Amino acid sequence: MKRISTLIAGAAFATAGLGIATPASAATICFAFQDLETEFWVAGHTAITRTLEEAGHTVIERNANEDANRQLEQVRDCIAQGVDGIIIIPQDGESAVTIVNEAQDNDVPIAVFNRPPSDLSKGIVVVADNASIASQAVDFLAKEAIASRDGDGKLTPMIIVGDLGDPNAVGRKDGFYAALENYPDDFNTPIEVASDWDAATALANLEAAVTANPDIDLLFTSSDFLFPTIRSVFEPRGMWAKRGEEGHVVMGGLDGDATACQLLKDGYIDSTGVQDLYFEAEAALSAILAAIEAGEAQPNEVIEDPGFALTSANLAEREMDMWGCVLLSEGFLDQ
Amino acid sequence: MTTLLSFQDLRKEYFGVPAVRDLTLDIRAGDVVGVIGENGAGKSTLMNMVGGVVQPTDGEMRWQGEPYRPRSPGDATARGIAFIHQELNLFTNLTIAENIFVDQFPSRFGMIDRPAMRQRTADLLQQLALDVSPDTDVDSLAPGERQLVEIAKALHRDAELIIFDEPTTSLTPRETARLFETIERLKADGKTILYISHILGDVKRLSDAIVVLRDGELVEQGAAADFDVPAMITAMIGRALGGLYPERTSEPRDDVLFSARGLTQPGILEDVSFDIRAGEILGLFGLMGSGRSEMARIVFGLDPLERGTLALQGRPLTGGVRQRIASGLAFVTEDRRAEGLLMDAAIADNLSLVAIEEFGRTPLAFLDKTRLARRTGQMQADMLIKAGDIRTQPARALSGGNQQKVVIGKWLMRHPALFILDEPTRGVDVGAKFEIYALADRLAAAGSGVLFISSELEELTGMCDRIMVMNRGEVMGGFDRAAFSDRDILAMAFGKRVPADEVAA
Amino acid sequence: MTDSGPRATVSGRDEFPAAPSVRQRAMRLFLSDYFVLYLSLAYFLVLVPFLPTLSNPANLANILSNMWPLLVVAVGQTFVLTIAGIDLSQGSVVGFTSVIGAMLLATSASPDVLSNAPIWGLIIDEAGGPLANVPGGVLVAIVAMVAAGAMIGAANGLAIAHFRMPPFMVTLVTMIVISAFAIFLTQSENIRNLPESYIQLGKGDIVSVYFGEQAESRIPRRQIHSFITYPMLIAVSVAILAHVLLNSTVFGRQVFAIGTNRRAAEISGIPVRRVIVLVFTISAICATIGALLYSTRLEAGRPTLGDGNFLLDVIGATVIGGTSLFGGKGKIIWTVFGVFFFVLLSNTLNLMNLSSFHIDMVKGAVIVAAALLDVLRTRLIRGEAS
Amino acid sequence: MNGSARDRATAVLARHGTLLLFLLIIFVFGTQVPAFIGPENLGNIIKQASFIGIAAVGMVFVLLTAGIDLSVGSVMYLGPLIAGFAMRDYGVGVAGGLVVAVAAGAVMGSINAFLIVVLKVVPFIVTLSTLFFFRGFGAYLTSSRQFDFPEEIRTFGLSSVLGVPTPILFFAVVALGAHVVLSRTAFGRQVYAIGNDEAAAAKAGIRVGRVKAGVYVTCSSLAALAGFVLIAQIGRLDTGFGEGREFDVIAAAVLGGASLFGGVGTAFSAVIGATMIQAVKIGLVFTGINLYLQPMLQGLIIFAAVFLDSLRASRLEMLRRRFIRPR
Repeated sequence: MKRISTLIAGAAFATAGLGIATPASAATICFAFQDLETEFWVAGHTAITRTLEEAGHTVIERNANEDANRQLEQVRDCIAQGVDGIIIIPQDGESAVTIVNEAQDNDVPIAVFNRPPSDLSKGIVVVADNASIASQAVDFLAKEAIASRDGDGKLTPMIIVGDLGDPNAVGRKDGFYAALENYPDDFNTPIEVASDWDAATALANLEAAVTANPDIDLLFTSSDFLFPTIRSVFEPRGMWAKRGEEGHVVMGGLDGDATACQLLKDGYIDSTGVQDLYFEAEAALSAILAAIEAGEAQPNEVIEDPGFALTSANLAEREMDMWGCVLLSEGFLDQ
Repeated sequence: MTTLLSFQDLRKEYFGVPAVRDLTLDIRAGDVVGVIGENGAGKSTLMNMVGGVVQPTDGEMRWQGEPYRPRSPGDATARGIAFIHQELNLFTNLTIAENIFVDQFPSRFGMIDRPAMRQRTADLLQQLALDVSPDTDVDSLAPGERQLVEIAKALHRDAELIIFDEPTTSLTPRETARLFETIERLKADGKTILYISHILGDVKRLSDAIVVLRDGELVEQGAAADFDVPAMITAMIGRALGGLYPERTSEPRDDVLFSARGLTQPGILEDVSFDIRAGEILGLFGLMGSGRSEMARIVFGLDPLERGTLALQGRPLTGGVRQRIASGLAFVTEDRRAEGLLMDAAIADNLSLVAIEEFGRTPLAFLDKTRLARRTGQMQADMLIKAGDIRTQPARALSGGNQQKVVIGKWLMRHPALFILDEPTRGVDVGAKFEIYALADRLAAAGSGVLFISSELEELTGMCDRIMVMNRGEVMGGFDRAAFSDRDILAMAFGKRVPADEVAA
Repeated sequence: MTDSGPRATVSGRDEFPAAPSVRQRAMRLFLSDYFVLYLSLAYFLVLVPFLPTLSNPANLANILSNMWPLLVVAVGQTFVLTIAGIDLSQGSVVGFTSVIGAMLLATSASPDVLSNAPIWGLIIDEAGGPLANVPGGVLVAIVAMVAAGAMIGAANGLAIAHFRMPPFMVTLVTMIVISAFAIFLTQSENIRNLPESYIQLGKGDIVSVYFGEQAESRIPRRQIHSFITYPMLIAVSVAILAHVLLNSTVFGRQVFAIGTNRRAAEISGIPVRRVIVLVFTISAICATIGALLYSTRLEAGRPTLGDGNFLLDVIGATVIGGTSLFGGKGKIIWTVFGVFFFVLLSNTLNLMNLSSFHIDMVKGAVIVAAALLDVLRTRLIRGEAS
Repeated sequence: MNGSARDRATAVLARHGTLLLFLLIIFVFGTQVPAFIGPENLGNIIKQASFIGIAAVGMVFVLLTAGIDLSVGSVMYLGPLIAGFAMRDYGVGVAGGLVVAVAAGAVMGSINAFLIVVLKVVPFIVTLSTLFFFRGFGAYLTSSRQFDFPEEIRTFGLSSVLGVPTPILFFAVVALGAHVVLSRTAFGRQVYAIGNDEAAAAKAGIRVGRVKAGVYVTCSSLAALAGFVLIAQIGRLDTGFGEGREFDVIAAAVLGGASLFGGVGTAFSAVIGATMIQAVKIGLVFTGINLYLQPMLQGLIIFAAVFLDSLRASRLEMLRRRFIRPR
């Protein structure tokens, strides 16, 4: 069993090593992440740990299991252990601020990866804005849907919402609404479907929603991991079709995972919002290692990741910027 | 006749303390053997060894001449020994048929063969003259009927030896009579019976032979004809007891302490009226289902009352249980384990339960632990409760008699004016029974009223100043001490009416 | 129900008499009320050689500080379990009341984040909550939180006591409804910018210890270790109060009586319904105080505080301590040890640098091992008693 | 008495309260959105209820013995996962995968049973720790990544037999099978006996340990089956799959009438409970009520059902009371 897990990690990231300069001395880095339940976080987690280990640093991992309090406790444990630096993927922006303060009070440099703290002035912060990325992806979907409309009735959009307890889910939902607001005359009030970030719940609710509203024109899922679920509901109803084929529903998501990349290539979906995972990881690592090298205890820096939407239109040129496509090209879905 | 079961130097110790000491005894096939003794004399331990519930420390048992070493109740069952426990071993959520077959269902293709099971059960029930369907849930059976189901279970297993442990404690006189008929019939069929009971009259009547145990030893055995009740008691307690009942030490006073007028609850009570005077012990007799316990529960405020009034010491009695306790009521219920005691809590905690609020000191009702310890200790001494450290020993560890004394003691802590005692001597041995009777007398002498509910007519005639009889939720009449007659009282309990004025007066 | 255990063991530990053999003394240790504490200490001592950081002052301070909020909540659960109930709604009360406190106290709020929320404009706006910068506002907010928590607990208790609804289902429904309501109030967002005086309650030190060189002019923060903190003070007070309440008051006796035999307690005139309502109210108030500590250390009101496995931690710690799920058996001191054990367990699992994939497995195994020891112990106690 | 008609009406209401509430819910949603009571949607409700329902049938076995199983959510994850490895790495096919999933569930159930029956640790603690252990083991096997099943599993999951979707078929077979086992076999009746009085069951010669072990094995096997049947519809297993589902499963069983204190409940309790909860959830989706309000409404409806049930219980107690004279 051990063999299996190593193989997976090895295959996925053999070429994904990031070009990070090795500091003079090996450092101990605490890597505290909120969870590993989606491909994106697993990919990010592996990119960071492997890069650090290959560069000869010691990595201490902490998984908070989506519990902000536990993450705070874990970071404190790390500080007590005397680590040289901390990288966190926080549960949310608010707890991130508290944790950054905790680290800086104790003179340990800290970088926040991917999810922005509410207060950007402290710590090394790599920012990706869920709302703006979602809005980029949905904007493309809206244009596609309008372009392929027959007749002039309003279009019916549907969104699969994540766990309402997760601010990221709300950010993505806000981005969706923000994008549709630009086309007030073309869309009906969106139909919201709860998923609680759970495939079984999404399956039940989406099936019910589609039964209640058979004529939807646009679907946005707040996370790419739900595409297989969507397919299960759409396929029997003849709604799972490629672009240009009869029954195609304009569809997109957010995350940019390998499945989404494959579906985009095959033409089943039209866009996905992507955070530039490798850029973010590389930037965060370089910054924190530089700070450790320089003996800086409270490095503050904001690194912005604008993210982008990978769409059927820009697939060819930007494919390899999306982490999911990189995974896909390494045979991620073939095992 | 041949020996069915024999014990040779049988011994059982619990943590080094012997419960049965080197007992040697033969049980002849076809006999009804009465086993008597006080609680703790070793009856239960002996029977548990026979039934495979516990294993002997030393010595030997032989069954039909073969060495017999049951490791589990199943072993005993397999040999043809059936054990009918005092607390029936029935599953109330299953049917009669399922209860009888619960450890070995007849099966066909992996499914229970219901028709076969039903047929067999119907036959057994017919033998026992129990006229209910095999598919009846045990939940809806009366205690006497449940007992018959246990016996049906024994018959089904074709048991050679049937052990009855206190079988009549929850039976009505009629059900008891039916049980005795059944036992006679079993005997006629050649079954051997071990009959354990505190009701010595029954033991004498039923048995061919009687075995008396005391402190784990066999102290006497012989033909039943050679024993009379006083002799049995003497053998059991090792000394002669003055009598079964203490002398009453006081007369009822004239003032009415408690009065009930026109108590009516549809389906339960109809126009029940009676008085209890200060210092009086009023007996309440009735068959199971006559409404005696139901009335007690209504008086205590546990069950609703549609019409009628209650007054204690001239003040109307209303409200819930708490209010009635505050007014001076006390209720010793018939179900000591489920309703009377916190079995797993310490004796002291049980004793202080009713009066606990009196031990609170302001502001936050902090317990006055010193006073609490003193009062509970005092109560233990007053009530002659035989126990170790009452602050740690759980009520569960006490004998039935001592448990009942704890229940009465907890009420005494609040000095109630009227005691309702519902079957207070059920499952209590002879010595403790006497103490409970004496206690009732003491309460009366101190001016309290006592409503003494019992299905043992003998103890009512022995203790009460007056006996009131109920039938089907109505008061049928009453008798003054001078007019007590077993025959008349029983006749009334079966429904023969007597002018009501004799009671309410 | 009577406090009996400690006496024998404590004295037995200090003496070095010829009389009791090693085996007997080990046995006494094993059987004492303090068993879970000994177990935790043994676990600690065994691991120290392998995890040197475990005994660092900083780490010890962490273990303690992680203990306090969980302890407060578990104390409430102890009351409920003792009456043979269960309270699944504690986690949702933590989330909900943390929002209540934060929306009253926040000194400012961003419309970008909260303008969609139903409380926006009604209770909170750019200038913060109604109690922001009001003298004594923190106290008022805490009173409001406790009142809100108490109301939820009382509602649980009323449904359970008066309608005889099963506690499991009632509190499960409360959990669903209250946590949804909290999320609804802020529309999933967290409320930040809490006043410093409030945050002090969750983070503030009263006494700190410095282990470094004396001469240094600027003491690095990482060498100052919290020793006595506000959360400690709050949690210990709650625990002591609860201990007194359960052990030394009429109410405590009534709680045990109901847990042992509700029917008998009713017939003996114990105000059963009132006690049940009070017990669930206490449980919710403890959850509220837990909310105070959790939300101030995270410096935010969070509707999702207390989600997920939090509840399992609370009940698990209480039961490992020795309180029975079947009622009639519970002690605050047991819960203190149970919580200590759970927190120590998480801490050591963190320090072992296990891959996150292994942590859950080890955690499961250790819980079972502890429970096994307890089974063995109970069997021995029964054996000795009867 | 003139109140007897009213009495009878309240008796009917009390006795069938949960069912009536269920019908009322369907009616109310139906009037809001007629499509809700269309055959397609009613079928969907049962299909989607099958996931929690199958597991809840297993939970009924455990609850009947007055036990509890908190590990079902993790078993739902680990069972199908092991089946997935078997299918992908050893090519066992869908039917084989199904067998492996159930067998894996049985093994997990045996672990629970061993700890509960042999080592005598209370079920709550045992299953709490295996909840962590099983999920941790799954995360270890996958390095916390999602697991994609071979494509053929979806063909199976989305198939139907004679127009009946496979999940419904499994649900029906499991419920009927459990009903037969519980009501027609020695094992089933002994389960009830143990829940009624475990000590008496031991005295009566029932092999209590064996029956209890059977109960936990059944529960875990069905939980694994439930997971497999659901995953078969999606084709992908995420690491968080099944998390927190233990509460849904227990709630479904209890809502349908099973008691947490043992001895009461039937296989159909689980069916009714699970279907009712699912009907409410889907009804809320149909009416398009604000997502934030949905869980609150859901909770309130469940509360109403539990409330009615407690009324029913006290009413039944009144009816059970032996009347000793004509009313």
